Amino acid sequence: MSRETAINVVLALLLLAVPFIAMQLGKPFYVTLATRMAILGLAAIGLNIALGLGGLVSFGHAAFFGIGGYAAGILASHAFSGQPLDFGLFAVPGSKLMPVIWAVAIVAGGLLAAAIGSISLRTSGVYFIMITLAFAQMTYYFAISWPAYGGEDGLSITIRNTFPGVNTLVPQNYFLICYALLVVGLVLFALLRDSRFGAALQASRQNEVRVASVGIAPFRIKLVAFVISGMITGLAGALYADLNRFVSPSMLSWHMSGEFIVLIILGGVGRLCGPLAGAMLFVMLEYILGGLTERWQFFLGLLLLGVVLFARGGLIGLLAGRARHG
Amino acid sequence: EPVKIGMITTLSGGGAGLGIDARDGFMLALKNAGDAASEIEVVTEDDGQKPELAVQIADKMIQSDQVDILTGIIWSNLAMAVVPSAVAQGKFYLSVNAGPSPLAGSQCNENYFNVAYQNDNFHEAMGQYANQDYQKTFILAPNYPAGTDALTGFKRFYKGELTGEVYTQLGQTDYAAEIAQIRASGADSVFMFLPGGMGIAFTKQYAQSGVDIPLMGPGFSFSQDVLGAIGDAALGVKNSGSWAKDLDNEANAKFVETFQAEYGRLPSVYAAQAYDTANLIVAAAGKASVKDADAFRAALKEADFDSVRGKFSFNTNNHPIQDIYVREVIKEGDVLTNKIVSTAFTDHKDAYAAECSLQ
Amino acid sequence: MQTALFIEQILNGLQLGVMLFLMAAGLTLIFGVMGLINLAHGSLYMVGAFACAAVAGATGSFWLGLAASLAAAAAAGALVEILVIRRLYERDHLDQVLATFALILIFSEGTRWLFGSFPLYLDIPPLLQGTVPIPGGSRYQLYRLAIISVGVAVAVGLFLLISRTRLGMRIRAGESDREMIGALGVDIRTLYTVVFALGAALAGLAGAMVGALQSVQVGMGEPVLILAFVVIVIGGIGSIKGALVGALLVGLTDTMGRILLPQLFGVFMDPSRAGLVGGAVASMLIYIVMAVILAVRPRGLFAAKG
Amino acid sequence: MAEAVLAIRDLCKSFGALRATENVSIDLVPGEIHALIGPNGAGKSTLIHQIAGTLKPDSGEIEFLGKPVSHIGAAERARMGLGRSFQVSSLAPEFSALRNVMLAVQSRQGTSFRFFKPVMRDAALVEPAMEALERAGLKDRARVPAAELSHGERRQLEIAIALALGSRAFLLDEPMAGMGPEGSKTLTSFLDGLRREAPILLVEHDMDAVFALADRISVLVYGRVIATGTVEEIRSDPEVRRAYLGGAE
Amino acid sequence: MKLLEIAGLETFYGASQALFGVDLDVAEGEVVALMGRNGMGKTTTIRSILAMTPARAGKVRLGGREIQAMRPHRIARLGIGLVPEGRRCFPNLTVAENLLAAARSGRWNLAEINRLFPRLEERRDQMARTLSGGEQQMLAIGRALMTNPRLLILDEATEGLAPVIRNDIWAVIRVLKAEGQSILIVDKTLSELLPSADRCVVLEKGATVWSGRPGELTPSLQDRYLGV
Ligand SMILES: Nc1ncnc2c1ncn2[C@@H]1O[C@H](COP(=O)(O)OP(=O)(O)OP(=O)(O)O)[C@@H](O)[C@H]1O
Ligand SMILES: Nc1ncnc2c1ncn2[C@@H]1O[C@H](COP(=O)(O)OP(=O)(O)OP(=O)(O)O)[C@@H](O)[C@H]1O
Ligand SMILES: [Mg+2]
Ligand SMILES: [Mg+2]
Repeated sequence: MSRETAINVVLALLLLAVPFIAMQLGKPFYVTLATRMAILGLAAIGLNIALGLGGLVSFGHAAFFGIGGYAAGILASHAFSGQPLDFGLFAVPGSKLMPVIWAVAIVAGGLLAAAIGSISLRTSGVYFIMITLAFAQMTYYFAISWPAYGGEDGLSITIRNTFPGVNTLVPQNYFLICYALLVVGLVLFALLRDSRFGAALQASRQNEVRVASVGIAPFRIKLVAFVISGMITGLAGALYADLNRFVSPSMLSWHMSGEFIVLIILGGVGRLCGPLAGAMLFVMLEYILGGLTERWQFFLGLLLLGVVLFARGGLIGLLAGRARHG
Repeated sequence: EPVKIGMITTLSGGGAGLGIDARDGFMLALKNAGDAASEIEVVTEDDGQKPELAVQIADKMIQSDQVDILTGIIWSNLAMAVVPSAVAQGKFYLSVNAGPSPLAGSQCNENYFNVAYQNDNFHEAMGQYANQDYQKTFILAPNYPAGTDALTGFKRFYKGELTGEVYTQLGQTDYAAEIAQIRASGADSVFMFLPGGMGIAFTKQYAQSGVDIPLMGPGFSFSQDVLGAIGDAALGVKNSGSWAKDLDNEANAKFVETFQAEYGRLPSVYAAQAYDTANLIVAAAGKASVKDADAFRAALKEADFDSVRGKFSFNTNNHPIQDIYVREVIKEGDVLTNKIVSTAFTDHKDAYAAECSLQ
Repeated sequence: MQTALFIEQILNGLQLGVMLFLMAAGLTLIFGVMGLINLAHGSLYMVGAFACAAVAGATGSFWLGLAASLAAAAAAGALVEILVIRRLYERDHLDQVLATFALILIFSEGTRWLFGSFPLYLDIPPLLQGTVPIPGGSRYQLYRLAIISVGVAVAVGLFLLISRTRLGMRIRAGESDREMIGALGVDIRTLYTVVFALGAALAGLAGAMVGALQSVQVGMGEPVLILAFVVIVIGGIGSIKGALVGALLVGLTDTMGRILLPQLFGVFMDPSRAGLVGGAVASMLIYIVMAVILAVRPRGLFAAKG
Repeated sequence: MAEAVLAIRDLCKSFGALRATENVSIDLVPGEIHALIGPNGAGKSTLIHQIAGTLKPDSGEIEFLGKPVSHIGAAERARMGLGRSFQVSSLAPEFSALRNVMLAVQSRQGTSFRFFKPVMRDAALVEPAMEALERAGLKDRARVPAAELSHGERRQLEIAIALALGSRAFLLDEPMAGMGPEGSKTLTSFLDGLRREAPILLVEHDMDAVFALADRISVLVYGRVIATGTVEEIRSDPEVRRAYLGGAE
Repeated sequence: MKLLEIAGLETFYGASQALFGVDLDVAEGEVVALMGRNGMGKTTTIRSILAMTPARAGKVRLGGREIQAMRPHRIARLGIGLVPEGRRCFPNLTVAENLLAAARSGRWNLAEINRLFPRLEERRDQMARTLSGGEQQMLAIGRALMTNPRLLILDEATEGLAPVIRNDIWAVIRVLKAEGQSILIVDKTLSELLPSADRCVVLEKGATVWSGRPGELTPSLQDRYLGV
């Protein structure tokens, strides 16, 4: 087992252990924190496919996160009110079933990513950063001023959605669901990274001209990666909505997109467990510092600065050294 | 009987001023209550004005700190994120400021008490007041639910003509274009609802532009915390509020005096509302144990405390029945503050109580 | 719309554009020329506004405040460059993103620590108060005209600095190959500190001037920062000319969109609804414009081809 | 003469007022090395770019394997078997030499849209790639990241990639540049053998190599072909001597 | 008087050592050829002289002054002009700007460079990134000369040039030499290099293994060290 693999396993086990330790210590709230880590980690894994492997620095992933969240919120609210969603030509009923909601969130995230990606991928570098931001901002302002689902006030899911055979209201159960999806995300990322597709994607990041000159069209590779990325982040959005039992435009805001990027850099760009490590560290810092002082953002800033300056390659980079590509 | 209160409010970032005022007012009330509050414990946390963070803190306070009562949220969108699930878990929530319409109407809850106002109230009061002097009003607010609610509230009571109804962008800081529109509209008055920095920017620019059509707004835009930043531009503006520093009652006199002594500044409406909230809790805790939810709820509902607003009681939907005043910004020495000039409503109730299932 | 109002709105659009330009100019200078993504640029804007408000409040002179804002922002910029940014030039853009994000947190909370949580007061200096007549019969605020002229002066100055002076050449040379320009005998390190401080001072100047129009408060830099990024991306990164054109385009689009869209929707909706829908589309408008421009010209309007 | 693998007819390209390619017609027949020489800035790289599809000509026709390719993109031309090396090495720097070559193998085998099978354990990819590396003399350096290869080794890697693509024709832009005498010798004999697999359009300033290898030489000056012929014809062409070779050769 | 003196230079790239003890000196007015096969450390030596990759051990003196602890721009200003491997022109500057960006006053100025390379004059307002390879090479030489250096360092300055131009550049080098310019030169074209140099220094595996006059570099030595 390489050093990095060992660290990854430890990280994953650590997260899994949190809820059990928390219950032992009588701190049930830590289960919620761990769930939050898992979900943000999953969202960032989605981004890591685009950003880490493909070099596509999307500053608009909040759009996919948010659309996943709204998928959950809207379906749940229609299920709650009993009114079907009206698409003009046809109507579909709402749903409180997580698998259904997830499927819708994944499809919605993917479709939105396909639309945004097919325009944004014409640009590159900083222009790409900004055009993805622009699209996310459009969805953000749309959500804010769209009264049907609460606008800026958001939409609450009074009771968490259900999963067949599991009582999702128990925090540990919901954690396990999210954790399982996180693991699926990690496995998917690892497979993707080492596959032919992953090779083409990573090569496109390093040298697009080279990729084209061996006969692989980089645009299609990147678009597919972007769509997969949007699907995973969309799924995470649905989970997040259920964790908070609430969706609002702030899930779509640029702060959210920025936070995903921060998570990845903090953990290690392009590394399998980078997003997870970043999410765990960030949520922990936010929680601990927030409890210590009202000026916690100041100290969070200092800590983040310390990480950038002194831990190149993020947390995983610090612990496991530089990445190597076979 | 110990009572544990979780206070979630905004203590960092741009909106911190409001949260700090609310916290300070709340704490001052407990201090002034002396022994009566000796068994009340408060945990305070900063929500950074982010709904997700507020939810997380609420979860933590409920699950780990095992608080009995939650309070402190300033913003409607954060309240919407926290309140429904908190009360669904059987906790009490007492609002020190936000009063979004769903929580007054369709989503009202027996454990949710709003000690401040329903969001529309101040706007309704301004609409009512405008009827006295004006026939052609230009109204504007940001394009989000609180903004549309505000203008709806204003229109609910205003009988004159509207020369313009403009929805600006949330977070907008430059209003030159809207001011030009106002100038050209032929209005005899302007009503605006622009919270926080938006209101400061608008009011300054409005005064600088030399347009001399009278300006009206809800009290938030001219409360003590922002008047300093607006400066003389605010002088003479009429605004509505359920409270002003010069309200003549004993509780208020004590509040204003002790607040100034304790913190070295004048209190704002947020501080006043939080002060009342704390006093309400103290009063209820004196009558019933918080562990006995039904009894405690009944005690809260009595609202048997000395409000700095004078008389105060709860409507069926647990929202205030109170007087709403029209205030004018004046200068006392070189400090800007508000003075009550008339009463817009007496014993005003909100418009949503009928939709609420509580009776 | 009457002509007078129309002219006034055009001026408003220009003025908003120039305001954005002042912010964008520093950003594009640092961002395009030094290849650095500086998210903390908005914080320097805030520093400028706070310095101006504090000094103007203490001395009663806006002009002293203005000088203080330039000094404070430049000093903060130089400090940040020396302590943090300098170590990041050779790094990935992403490290710069994280570091400057951290700086935002530090600046915002630090400012609140120093100045408290309540917005500060800053007003237009007496010299620039009042209005002047404009064509069409209406009057326009003197201060806003002053902002327009300062913006134009800064634009011309920067353009000449970058394209005509040896300093400008060295800055651009260093952007593409820092090591090489150093090996030719240019002290690029000091040069970059100076450029960063200059960009910061411009942001500070913008903050101070705009501070007199709006509320001087923590977090005031963030919305402008995003708009400034939009501006420089539309214009083409690194191009002062692009920043100016982009800023004016954004300023005019935003202003005219806010005014005209509700009227447009008013043709087939009741006014209240038209206001809502029009307002909603107006808030998305500049992003739509940006997306369209980038879809057609992926490197902005004036990017150096390459 | 055999049917041309690659045929270029009346190609034109201008950059503003500058005519970088002017009515250029060149062809490449099986088994030959066709050298393209000319002064700096004559438009050789520009021509290669147009043939490879990374630059769009203003007018003219390019035919590859008997099919017109002017309208299709660079990636597709590469898949048809048009291999190229760059004047300045262009590689995926973080990937090892092996993975750089594997990318070409994967493209040649068809789809890149396979998401699950790990490439490093895919013999169908690794083996042909190793073979190409070996032929290019880079087998020992297979696991070294491209960024850490020396200048000469990168040139070899470019060749290996073109080999792995199973190219039907090679476009090589100054493959000898930066190689020492030893490296040049090895590469010369390697290219000598390579022409039997696929013809080569060779841009090169190293006249020793050109004269040793070329079956035909075309001379490009100011975007125009001023002469095409055998080594002897070109060597003795006074116009070429003046414009390009100068006193020495 | 020695202009440049190098003794026992050892340089690392990260953890891997590239130089293991390079000794070299250049006298005032001398042309020294630095030779060796691919990857033997020629470029690294040059980078270490300018502290672009600072040496970990050894001494570098320029005009008697120790410079190995200085930063690159200080060393350059003491009088070293570099034509780097791979040209490295500033792509977003025009030809003229490339020449002017780091110019210092002296014999070489814009007019002189234009006389030397008329092609650059024709292209003066074109962005360097659109120049052909050979044009860029001329620009890199011109740029180094514009700093009016005491010591000119040329790393593969004739790579990728057409024979005519190459001849021109060698002619320029000979002119410079005749004018007394000190030069340290790395090049693959032995037929031109050997006649132009006063002395040769040969590197192998990052260390100086031979030095002497060009005439002494016999065919057998050439075969051994350079693979000719
Ligand atoms: N994008 C461009 N814009 C303007 N001019 C260009 C551009 N690309 C190339 N040129 C010009 O076209 C001419 C031909 O360039 P090209 O690179 O094809 O030359 P070359 O024959 O390969 O030269 P070398 O042997 O030096 O590499 C040069 O004068 C160059 O300056
Ligand atoms: N950036 C780098 N990182 C790691 N190793 C390097 C780097 N640059 C050069 N090397 C190694 O250092 C050694 C010396 O390289 P150098 O470039 O000095 O050789 P050179 O003599 O100039 O060769 P060439 O004739 O090919 O230019 C080589 O083994 C090379 O692989
Ligand atoms: Mg070329
Ligand atoms: Mg070298």
